[in-house]
Amino acid sequence: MQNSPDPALPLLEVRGISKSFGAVRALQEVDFTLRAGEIHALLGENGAGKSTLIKVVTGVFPRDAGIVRIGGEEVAPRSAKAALAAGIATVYQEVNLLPNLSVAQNLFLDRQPMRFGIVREGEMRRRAKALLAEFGLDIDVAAPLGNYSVAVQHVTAIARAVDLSARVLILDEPTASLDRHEVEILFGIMRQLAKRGIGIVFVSHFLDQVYEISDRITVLRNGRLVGERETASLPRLELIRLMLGRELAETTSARASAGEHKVREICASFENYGKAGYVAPFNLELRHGEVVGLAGLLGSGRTETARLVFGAERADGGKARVEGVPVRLQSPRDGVRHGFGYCPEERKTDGIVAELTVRENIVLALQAKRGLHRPLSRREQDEIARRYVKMLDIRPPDAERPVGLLSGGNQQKVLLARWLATSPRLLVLDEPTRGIDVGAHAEIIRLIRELCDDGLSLLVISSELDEIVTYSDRVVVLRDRAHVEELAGDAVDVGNILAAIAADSVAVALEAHT
Amino acid sequence: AELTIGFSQIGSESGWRAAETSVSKQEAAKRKVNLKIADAQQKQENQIKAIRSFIAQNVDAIFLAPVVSTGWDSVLKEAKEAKIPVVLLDRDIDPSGKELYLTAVTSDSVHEGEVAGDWLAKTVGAKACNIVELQGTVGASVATNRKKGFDTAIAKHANLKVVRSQTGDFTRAKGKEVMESFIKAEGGGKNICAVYAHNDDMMVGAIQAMKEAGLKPGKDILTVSIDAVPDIFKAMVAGEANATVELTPNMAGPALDAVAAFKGKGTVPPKWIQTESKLYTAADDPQKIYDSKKGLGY
Amino acid sequence: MRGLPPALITAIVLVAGFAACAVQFPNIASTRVVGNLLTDNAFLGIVAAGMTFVIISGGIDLSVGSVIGFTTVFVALAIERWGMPPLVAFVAVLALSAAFGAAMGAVIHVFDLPPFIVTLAGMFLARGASFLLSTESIPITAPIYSTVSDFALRLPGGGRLTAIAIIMLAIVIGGALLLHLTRFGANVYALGGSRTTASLMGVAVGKMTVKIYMLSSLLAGIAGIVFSFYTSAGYSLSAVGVELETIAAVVIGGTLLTGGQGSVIGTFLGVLIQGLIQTYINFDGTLSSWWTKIATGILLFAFIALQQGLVALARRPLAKSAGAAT
Amino acid sequence: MTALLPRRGLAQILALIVILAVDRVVSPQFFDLRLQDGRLFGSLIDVLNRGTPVALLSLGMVLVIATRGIDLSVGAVMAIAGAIAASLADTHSLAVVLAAALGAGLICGLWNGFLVAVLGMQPIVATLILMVAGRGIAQLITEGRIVTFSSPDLVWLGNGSVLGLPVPVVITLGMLILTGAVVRGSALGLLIEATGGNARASELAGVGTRAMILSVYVWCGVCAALAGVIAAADIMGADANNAGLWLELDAILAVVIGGTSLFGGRFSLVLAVLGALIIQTMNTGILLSGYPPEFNLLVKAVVVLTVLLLQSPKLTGFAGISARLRRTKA
Ligand SMILES: Nc1ncnc2c1ncn2[C@@H]1O[C@H](COP(=O)(O)OP(=O)(O)OP(=O)(O)O)[C@@H](O)[C@H]1O
Ligand SMILES: Nc1ncnc2c1ncn2[C@@H]1O[C@H](COP(=O)(O)OP(=O)(O)OP(=O)(O)O)[C@@H](O)[C@H]1O
Ligand SMILES: [Mg+2]
Ligand SMILES: [Mg+2]
Repeated sequence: MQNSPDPALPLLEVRGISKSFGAVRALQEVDFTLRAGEIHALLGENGAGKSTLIKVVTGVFPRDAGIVRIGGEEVAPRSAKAALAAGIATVYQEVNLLPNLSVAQNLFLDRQPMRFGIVREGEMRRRAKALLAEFGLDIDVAAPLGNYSVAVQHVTAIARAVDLSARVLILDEPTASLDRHEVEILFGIMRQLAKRGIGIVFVSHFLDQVYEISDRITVLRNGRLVGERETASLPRLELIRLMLGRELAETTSARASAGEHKVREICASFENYGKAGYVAPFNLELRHGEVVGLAGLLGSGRTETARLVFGAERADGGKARVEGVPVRLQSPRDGVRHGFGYCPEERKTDGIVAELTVRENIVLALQAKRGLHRPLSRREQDEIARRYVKMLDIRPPDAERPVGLLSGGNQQKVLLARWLATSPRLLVLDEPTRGIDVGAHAEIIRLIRELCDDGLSLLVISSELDEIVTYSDRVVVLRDRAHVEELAGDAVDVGNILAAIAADSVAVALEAHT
Repeated sequence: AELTIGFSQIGSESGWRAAETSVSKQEAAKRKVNLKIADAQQKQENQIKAIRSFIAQNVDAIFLAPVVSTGWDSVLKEAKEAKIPVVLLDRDIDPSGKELYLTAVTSDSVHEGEVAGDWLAKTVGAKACNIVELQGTVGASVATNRKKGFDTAIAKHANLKVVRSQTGDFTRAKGKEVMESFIKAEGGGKNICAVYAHNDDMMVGAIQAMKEAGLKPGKDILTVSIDAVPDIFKAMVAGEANATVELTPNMAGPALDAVAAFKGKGTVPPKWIQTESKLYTAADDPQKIYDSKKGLGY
Repeated sequence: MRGLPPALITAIVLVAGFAACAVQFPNIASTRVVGNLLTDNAFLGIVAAGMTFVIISGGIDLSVGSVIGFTTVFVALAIERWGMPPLVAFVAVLALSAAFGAAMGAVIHVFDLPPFIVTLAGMFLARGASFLLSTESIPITAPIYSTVSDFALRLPGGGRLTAIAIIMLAIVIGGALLLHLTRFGANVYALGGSRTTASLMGVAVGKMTVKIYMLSSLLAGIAGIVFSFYTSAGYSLSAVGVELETIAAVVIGGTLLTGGQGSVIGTFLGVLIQGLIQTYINFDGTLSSWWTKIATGILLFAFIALQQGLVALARRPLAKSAGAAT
Repeated sequence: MTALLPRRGLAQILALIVILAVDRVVSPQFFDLRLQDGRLFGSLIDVLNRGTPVALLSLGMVLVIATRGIDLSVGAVMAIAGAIAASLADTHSLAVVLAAALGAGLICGLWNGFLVAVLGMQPIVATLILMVAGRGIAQLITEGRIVTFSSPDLVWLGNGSVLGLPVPVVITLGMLILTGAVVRGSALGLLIEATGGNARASELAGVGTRAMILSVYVWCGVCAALAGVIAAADIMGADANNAGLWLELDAILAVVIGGTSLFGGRFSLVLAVLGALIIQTMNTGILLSGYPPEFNLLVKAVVVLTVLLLQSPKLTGFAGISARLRRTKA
């Protein structure tokens, strides 16, 4: 803050913004002020209106009322391009880059280095490489972006926005799919930018990160502004109360008493299961009433393991058994038939059917499982939808809304509901809490435990080691697409996991020394 | 040696066209000529491609049934350079290309329209007569010419008037549909005295439409059309059609003879071998004609 | 697909097909036939180049065949009846067709309507307009026409590289450069990836849409002029159904109809494959009308299936080598 | 049953009314109806009757499009089915004729579905193959001629009447109800919409997307075959070269006018059929108007654009109305 050039003058000033979608009032007279050189966290529950506020400010959505000033001057951008021109660079919540273009093209789209009307491809790649290097990423920038994981895509999106060197940088949940290391790099860069006098808006559901990086906090609830505070003077519990409008029964700290050495029955087991070029053969036992966590760095093969287990990918060797009976898992249908469920990490492309309603999305897997001839009646569908909307607190509680119109976190809950509705025996969750607010986060973890108590077997992938440690009975650590270690009982803690993940790099480092 | 002749046929868009193709094959077989037929699927580009590939194969002569009258100059020049004689079948091309082909075996489609018009004028006499016209495909030269000829013929008779004219795309289905709406638009058909169709197929469809509307084609409403395909004779036998103007499917016969004479003795044929546009009415023993035409591949 | 670019696969398919045809009809392997292939498909190559841009951007343009028809009629009338100098007529008709394309693009963008249907209406409109101009075919006798159609570079072996073939090759090369080397080209791919995302990334989606359809119609106009050179005439029914042939050529050339991927060179190869199918059938010369259609269908299937097979093959070794590494 | 009811069909209904009104202006006797030989007779009946082939095609097409596909071969399939029906009509019973013709349509649909769902070809080229070859097959059956028949049973299918309505109209209505019952009575509709909306996600949710895709092409083939039989029965002959020519475009147009997106997802059977009626109402109007045929295409272009603009969400008037409607429903 002390570095900001002119703290008196707000860089970005938003006054009385309102926005409705049909009957939904997403924003009501929201004010927001961003000073030059500050990092300002924008917080709120899922569906509170954070992304909408951002989109209204950057002209993606037309606003119903209110004004936006940049450097004291009133602006009314009517497209993202106009917002860019006005000095606002944005990373929107869902990765908004083009998977079919190369990484370099994505970074420099519409501002490629040119000579005589021709794009200087070599120069562009060189600059792209340099830019990504700042973020600790060393990849082939000529390859299509779609070849890379969400994390890489997210970093690319951030790098692009940062490189636009605007006066205002808006980051909507940039850290949702990043691991610790990458988050550190990002924060380093954010601090540098802030020093240069750039104002940064930061949205996140990770409160630790918020306290680590932000100078001030603005909280939205149900589309209304509920407070703007200095981060330093806002205790954590107070912040949560502001966001939720109630106290949170904070119970997510201690590990559940999972280690009671009760011998549980095996639900599914995999022996020498693997696929060449995908993930190395592994052994895995999943028991009823038990949570197995998969930990590892980005690209370590966690998603791949999950897909093999569920049947979304065919193994080329090894055996799978369900309740002791050998089975073939050739397709998701097989998985579903055996009572498996799978919440994929990329909810936009692999999860939701945006155009269909919340109700239809929730009943989809159940219906597919029952088959064509036994359609769920509309009454049953309504009933199921109502139950899960209530149970997971999906907002707005309108089962007839197209799911694509829900906020990101609420979409994630719909996906969870889809699989719970099938009463599975094994549920594979790939980053289930990504983009989910504190309240719902606690709720989901509580739910995972409850499900376990009911005998469900869970395989959970999460980049948040604290979280994994909280609910896992066992943790499998992956590295370079192979299962390298399995921790159980008291061995399950963050330190051990980190050690297992890092073992390799330590070894490599040692090798390099000798 | 046996002659090899390449024939660029338009397509098989109608029964008449199919008959022309099969009659051509028969005529070629009769004369022991090796006839290569390339079907252009109604596209000029394909015809040009076909002619080029005939040239590349060095055939002895090329028959061309041009889909449109213009646009043949450069490809026919190539044929001329390669010293391959070209004979036009069924349709003529633009006058500027006269020296590019050996001869044209065609009927005169303007004349066909005139024959049809004259017959109608004669049959109606001095009585006032509202005519509805089923045109061929918009833009097709045959349609334009048959309309032109018919219009010329009836222009001389103030009592004859074309009250409605729509395209039936030369097909039965469209002929029927268009006729249905003509009937609706003209007081249930009471105001219509005659139908003129640019081909028999449309007329066959129109006859069905009239019957379904409770009218008696051939009696309440006169019919005259062109082509003389077998089915129109069937209708004549049933008293449901009055007249048709023949377009013979045997264009290849005279053409083959002309080429043989030219190749053999160097006889240069006349520039235009016109086929007869003969009028058939119920007085011409339609049953017999039907039987004789039935096997020709219509 | 990562290993071999789709255009290369199309090239392999073309060469294999050509070799197979040449085995059966040795005459096919001559510069004459190759020259003919280029000349006869010149107009198709030109429209297909434009269509490639449209399809990569995630759209489709059904109006191109009608625009060709309209252009030939307009040019013929302008030169023969209205006494315009040919070059003036060309400029006029190109301006008209470009404006027509721009209008379609604008309607698509502003009213958020599906391109398939907007350009279908465009197809009716352009064809209808050419009927209004003239339903008869009009021969063009201007001297420039005979000059251009007589011009040809002789190839060794009796083949001819005609003026229109040269125009087509130039446009294909120009199109490829435009698509791969310019900002415009990158934006075309961006639109095909996702319109909303492209717009969020700051691409002026509306302007791009207008420009892309304008380009397509402009090239269709040029194709129309080439067609009028090809036939020395203007005719309202010319190039009926060409839109589907064009789309097939583009897709055979490895462009995804869903947008975002493809190349002009691939399209050019796709056009040649279609020309080769036609040539083969003409050389055979024994096929009846119906067998011609069936054979065209079978060959089309064979080429596409071969291509799909190659694509699958191209993917596999990659997985294997990656597997070997672990 | 949601999508069976024209919940969002206001724009389409309005368009139909406007076009009907225009038809009334160009042809004052447009609404006249009379009974003749036990069947209704008048332009309105013509609209229904002539609209049947496209309406039937659009019933299959709308499902294909809902899965993000397209079927260009329907016109050719019509020709094949018509050719088969016509060549068997005078020697076999109606049941055999129908079985053979519809069976052929089913095989054509299987072929298309195989190419798209199993070989993974892009639908537009996959079906282009049959569009080209299919007409050839039809002509092969008829040997290029128009095969006529006189079997009264088959002729009745084209020209008969039930309760005053032409048989083709009754058949189409029956097919609409049947399709609706199958699609909305089972889970098919939901699964098709899910497949079209996001195939990857649906597959992961356990939906057999391949089976969905295969089945819609099969149904599309059957519908096209039925349309082909009716078209042949109508003119008492099979015209392989012209039957169904370019009707695929009309069918697609009908589906889009019916509000189904070419990018798949939500569909409505009723509105697709309504789209077919809108097209036919326009065509019949053109025929009745007495304008020279050179104008046909221009009129068609203008009408199509107008109807689409009416539906455009960007046109405020309409957005307002439909939004208000939705709100009252909610
Ligand atoms: N395009 C849209 N149409 C209709 N409603 C929308 C649209 N976009 C958002 N909404 C609604 O507006 C509200 C605010 O959503 P928004 O995406 O801004 O939430 P958020 O605070 O970003 O939540 P999250 O943390 O889950 O991302 C939600 O109720 C959502 O359903
Ligand atoms: N840092 C990276 N650099 C290069 N490629 C990467 C990187 N991270 C991931 N990838 C690639 O992205 C693809 C997807 O990664 P994958 O889904 O296997 O990661 P993961 O272990 O599931 O991690 P997460 O679920 O956290 O994303 C893989 O092809 C991988 O090679
Ligand atoms: Mg959000
Ligand atoms: Mg992953």
